[in-house]
Amino acid sequence: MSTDTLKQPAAPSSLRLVMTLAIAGLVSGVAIIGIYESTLPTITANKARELREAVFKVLPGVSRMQALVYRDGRIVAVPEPQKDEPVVYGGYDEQSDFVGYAMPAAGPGFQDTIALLYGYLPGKKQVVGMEILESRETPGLGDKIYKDAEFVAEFSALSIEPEIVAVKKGTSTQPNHVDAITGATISAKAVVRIINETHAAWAEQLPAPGSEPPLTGEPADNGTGQ
Amino acid sequence: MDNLPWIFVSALLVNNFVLTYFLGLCPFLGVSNSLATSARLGLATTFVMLVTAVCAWVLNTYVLIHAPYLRLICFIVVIASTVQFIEMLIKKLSPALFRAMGIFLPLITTNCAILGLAIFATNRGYGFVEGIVYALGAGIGFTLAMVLLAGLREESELSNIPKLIQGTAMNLIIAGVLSMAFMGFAGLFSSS
Amino acid sequence: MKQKDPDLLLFHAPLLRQGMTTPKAMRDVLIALAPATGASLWFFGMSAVLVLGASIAGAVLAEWLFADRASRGESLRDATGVLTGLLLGLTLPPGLPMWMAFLGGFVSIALGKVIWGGLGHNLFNPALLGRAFLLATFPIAMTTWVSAHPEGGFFSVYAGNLALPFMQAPVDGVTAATPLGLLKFEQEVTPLTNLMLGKIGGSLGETNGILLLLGGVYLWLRRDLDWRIPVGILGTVVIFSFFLGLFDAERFPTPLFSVFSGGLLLGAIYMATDPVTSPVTPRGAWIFAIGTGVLVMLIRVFGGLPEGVMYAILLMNAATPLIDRYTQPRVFGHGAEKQP
Amino acid sequence: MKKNESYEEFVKGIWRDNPVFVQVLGMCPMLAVTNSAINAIAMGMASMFVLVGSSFLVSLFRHVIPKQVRISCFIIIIATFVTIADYTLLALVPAVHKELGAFIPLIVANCLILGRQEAFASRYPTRLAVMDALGMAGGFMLALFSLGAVREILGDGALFGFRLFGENFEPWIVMILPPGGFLTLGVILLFFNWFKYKKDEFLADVAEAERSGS
Amino acid sequence: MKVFRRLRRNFEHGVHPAHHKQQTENLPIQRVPFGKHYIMPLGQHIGVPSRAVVAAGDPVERGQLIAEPGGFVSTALHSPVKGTVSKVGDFRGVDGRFAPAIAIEADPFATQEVDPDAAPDWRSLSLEAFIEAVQMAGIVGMGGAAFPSHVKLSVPDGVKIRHLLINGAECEPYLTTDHRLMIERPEALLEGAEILRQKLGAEETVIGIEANKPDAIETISRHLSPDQPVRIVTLKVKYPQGAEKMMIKSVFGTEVPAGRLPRDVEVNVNNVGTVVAIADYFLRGMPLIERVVTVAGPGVSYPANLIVPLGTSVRDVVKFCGGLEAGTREIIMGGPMMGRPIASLDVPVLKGCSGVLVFTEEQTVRRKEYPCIRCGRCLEACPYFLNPSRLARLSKARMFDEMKDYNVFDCVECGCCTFACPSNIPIVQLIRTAKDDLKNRKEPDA
Repeated sequence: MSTDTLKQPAAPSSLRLVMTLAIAGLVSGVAIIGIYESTLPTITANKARELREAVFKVLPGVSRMQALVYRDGRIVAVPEPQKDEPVVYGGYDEQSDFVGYAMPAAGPGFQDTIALLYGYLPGKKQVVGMEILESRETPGLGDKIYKDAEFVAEFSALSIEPEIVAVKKGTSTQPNHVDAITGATISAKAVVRIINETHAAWAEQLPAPGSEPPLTGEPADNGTGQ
Repeated sequence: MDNLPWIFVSALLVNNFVLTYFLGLCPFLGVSNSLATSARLGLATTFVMLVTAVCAWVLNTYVLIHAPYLRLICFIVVIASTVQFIEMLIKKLSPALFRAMGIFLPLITTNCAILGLAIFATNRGYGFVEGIVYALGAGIGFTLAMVLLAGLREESELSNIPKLIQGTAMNLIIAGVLSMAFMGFAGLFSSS
Repeated sequence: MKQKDPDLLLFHAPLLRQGMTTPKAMRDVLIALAPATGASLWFFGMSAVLVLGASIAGAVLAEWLFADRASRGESLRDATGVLTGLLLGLTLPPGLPMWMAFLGGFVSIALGKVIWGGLGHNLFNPALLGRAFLLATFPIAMTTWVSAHPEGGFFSVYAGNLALPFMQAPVDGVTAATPLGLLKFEQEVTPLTNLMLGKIGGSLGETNGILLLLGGVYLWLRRDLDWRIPVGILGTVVIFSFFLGLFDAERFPTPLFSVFSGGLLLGAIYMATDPVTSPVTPRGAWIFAIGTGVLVMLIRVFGGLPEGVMYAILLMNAATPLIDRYTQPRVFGHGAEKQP
Repeated sequence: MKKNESYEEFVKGIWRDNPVFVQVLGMCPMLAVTNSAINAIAMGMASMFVLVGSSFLVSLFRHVIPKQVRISCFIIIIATFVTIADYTLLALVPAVHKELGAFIPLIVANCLILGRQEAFASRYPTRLAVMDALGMAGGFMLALFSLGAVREILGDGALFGFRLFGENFEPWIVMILPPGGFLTLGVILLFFNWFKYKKDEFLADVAEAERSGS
Repeated sequence: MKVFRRLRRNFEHGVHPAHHKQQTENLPIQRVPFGKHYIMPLGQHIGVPSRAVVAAGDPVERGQLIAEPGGFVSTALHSPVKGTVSKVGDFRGVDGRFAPAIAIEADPFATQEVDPDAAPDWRSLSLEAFIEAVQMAGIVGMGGAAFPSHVKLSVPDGVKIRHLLINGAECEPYLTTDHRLMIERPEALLEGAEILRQKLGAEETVIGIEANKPDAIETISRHLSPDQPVRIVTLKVKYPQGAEKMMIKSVFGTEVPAGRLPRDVEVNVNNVGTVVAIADYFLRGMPLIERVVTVAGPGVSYPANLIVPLGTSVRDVVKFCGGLEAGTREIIMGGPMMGRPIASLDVPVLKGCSGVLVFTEEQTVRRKEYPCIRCGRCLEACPYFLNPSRLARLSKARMFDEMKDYNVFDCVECGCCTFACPSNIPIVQLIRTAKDDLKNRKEPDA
């Protein structure tokens, strides 16, 4: 008798439990895939547009771009770089002539990782533009690395060989000197260091000036955006 | 590109999960009134974080690369089942450890610090070793914050804190002050 | 003839006390700080008066505002509010807007003392808490240093001091970096004599190391401070710097530079020793001091900030309950079985 | 009567049982993203969407879902809604999504949402569950907004990006840093306590007056 | 080497209160004239109260047994005077509570001499009989604690006592009874010491005396005979040098483990007054019916060291010393550090009462209490290395159970912490409250 009463609040069969979960999972999966598929084009387009805008910003005079990766000992253009593969962007002008590289770079800053993009002209060995993509530097101080127009402008014609040096504000004398930001020296130096390191890392891999891969010319890359 | 010591120190001090990301606040507000409990919870969390980091890496590398949209659900399911599995494992292997740590394991399932770890590690694109170092830093940092806060809270019980501010309000302010003190670590090992 | 028995009190033994009282100890600290305060007036003139006055006023106002009606007078008389305000003021840059100094004083007491239940209950040093708040809140104003000896003598005032409440400080013409900032960001070493005498940029109270040491000796003679803490902190810093110097004498500060630069002396002698927020046990005091010293050097040398004394002390304040708990002295007769 | 009931459920979440100020739930996502009013509102909307949606579904299927697997089901439902919210935000307002970043997926771990499913939605009819969810989410949003507004006004001198005090205002940067989150919420809770205390005092006075009057 | 030994002659921590002994340290002991009324409380010692063996109306001789031990940790009482028992009942005691006592009306015409035949020959007694004799003589520790001496002497089998330590530290300020006894009755002291040493089988007798009593050290050294293994150890002037365990630490450098007794480190400690009482009983047949009391303090007109029959009221004692000065505020029985305040002048002098101190405004001014700023002075004062600051804070928060983790029961309430506290926090009282609460709570469970 006691066993009977114990069984009374009968647990639903495990089949039912599994079925419930399976159905829930299925429905949820369908819903998620649905939303993913329907938003994917917009999201991809957004990302591509952002990237293009950034590239064009750091490489003045550029209106087309393509992704370049280092494979089998040389730089090649790829339509779709693989995940985790280091990539740079080649910038080309209206005539599809090569102008320079837009180099993504990242490294530790004052607070957290700083991610940025800088434009590099291999012919002149010059940095011609810099755009911070991601940073959590202190508001009001460290964030001057992208809010302070003067500082950003320092990178518009900056010699990178020998490597860039951040100096105290107002004391820059050489073409490779950057005026640091008063009060945010660490963040400013971090930007300089990140660029230097990235430059050193790619220096060997980039082809000699003049032998850059030509624009493979896909119409989507013509830069004016959607 | 990131170096391992910096990843560790950053997760441990500069970007402490509790004090700058506000993750794992529920256990802080709920359990940290006793030092021993906090320390054990912290250690259990560190352990789960390590396991999670490994799982997240496996998932990211082999599964989610094909189906990124399943990321959240996968992480949740994996964390929940990992915790369950660890619970059973510990119960079987070391009943003493289970008694010390066991009751906290279910709590950890709903601890956003774990999920946060998996998501941050993914967003930062950490590899296997980086992920483990990151988890270690985050876990120890979580433990450190919990233990410091528990010590402060225990001590503040002897203070005659005005009635209006006792409880959560005071705990938050203590956390705020500690968070302010941790700002001193900003930039640690990132330069030079 | 029979004389009436006196009404006898029943106060419990012990009826004898030594002479020191808590308010006296607080007053001693004020006395010890007097020379350094005087030096700040000498170096920065009227601006020092304004900044110190504002921070003390803020502290005292908060103390008065939040005190019970009954203990209102008392809390003002025991001088702790003034002390907190003065200590905070000494850590501020001379050109800081007065309203910021006032706010700092107010926050020191409100957030650092009142909400914990008043004197003796706070777990963080109120003055440093106020400073940490100011530094996090107004990072630019708090790191804008002016050089000593303003052009116009004692009565000239830095333009920054007079900024309107809640408004930015006008940019001052003459700025000067602190020796630590110079070292960290420009690799410039300040001569040691300038450091010791205070001919440097820096906060109001940290410029003249010798006078700060003098006050510390006074406090030590009065038995008002736990000598272990300053000795431990300074010792750790010296040893740390010495070993760093072995690696790279060019890059790292010398021991004496470390000791006399920044707020180390002010912090080690007057802030870390705040009995309320430092461990009460002797072994705990050593751990606290060494921890503070290590953190100071860690932040100064490897961190992003030029100066870390304030953060180091606050962090060790946070660890104080734990330190205290695990360094209880061995009670007499416990664990003595090993003895023959 | 019926109408009152759902009204009741709606209102209680906003003030009397406010999830943040009174029940102290859902701290993790809220403190991190409330450094500006707009972020706070976005986070509040996302949470509201998730909470209302999952409450509706949970309440709808409350008789179907077996007790043993209910938590798992809740989590699956919530995670689905969170993923939907995540992708929608990313597609529609990428700028806001960038600010909120990793904290949108973390809505899953918000104890408020799972808590409401367990405590309310799985026991009450759909209409009440939705009203309750709306109320709770409204309260959550209110809390987020007040935090975000205070932090933005002091920390940036602006509200929704509009500068309030002119160009010379010195922002209180700590307010938009993590410590500011802790401190602001602490102070708001302090005011809440103070309000409650005053109210209790007032009610006690009234009761006293009535007793002495009669 | 010498320096090293000097260092060892000390316990750590403790405090240095002004000793205020100059008032009475040079005044010879005099005898208080007999009064009319005597009250002998049955619970004058630590332990079970004695059991009265007389009833109202019974005539008693001076030195006659009037109460027998109520148990093992209990002693006999003897009549301090010849007279008549007037009442056996409840009287107000030192602590203000009513407690059973025997009231005796003195015979105004008696000579009040003691019959010397009653003394047993200590040499012929077995150890058990000797211990029982001590118990029947009513001898207790006379330094203040009033712990029955025979219990201390009862050493379990297998425990060897090697050192007999005689406590002449008298570290409490104002008190000079032991000091005067050492100067005036060095023979009795050495006789009593020899009796105890032989009975205990100890190898040597050590007399510990604080350095501020050079005359006592000198006097005793003069009376030493070469065949007696006695050495005098000069101790640093420090409170609480006279606490048993502190003195053992000072003299032998050994710590008595917590919760254990001096015998566990092969030492037996007795107060100077107790040793003299032993000599008085076994050599002169006088049980413990009177003791030396220091009457001092700013509120007493003529401070003195007095032989006072037990049961004499404080009123009579004070009257003999010229009465109370106008500003009298408080009277302490015992020393100023550990003594107890009395509520009424009618309280009798007991076996454990080493002093009657009359204090005025200056000592009793209500000191404003400040919050604890954790300056750590109490930690540096506590001879037991406790953390009084924390104990007081815990006690204020009524977290008594947590106090056990901080060894609250090791506290001997010496008062060093309270003396040292710049914030005037009544630490000892707070600790005592907690101890009482914990003890009372335990009992119903057990």
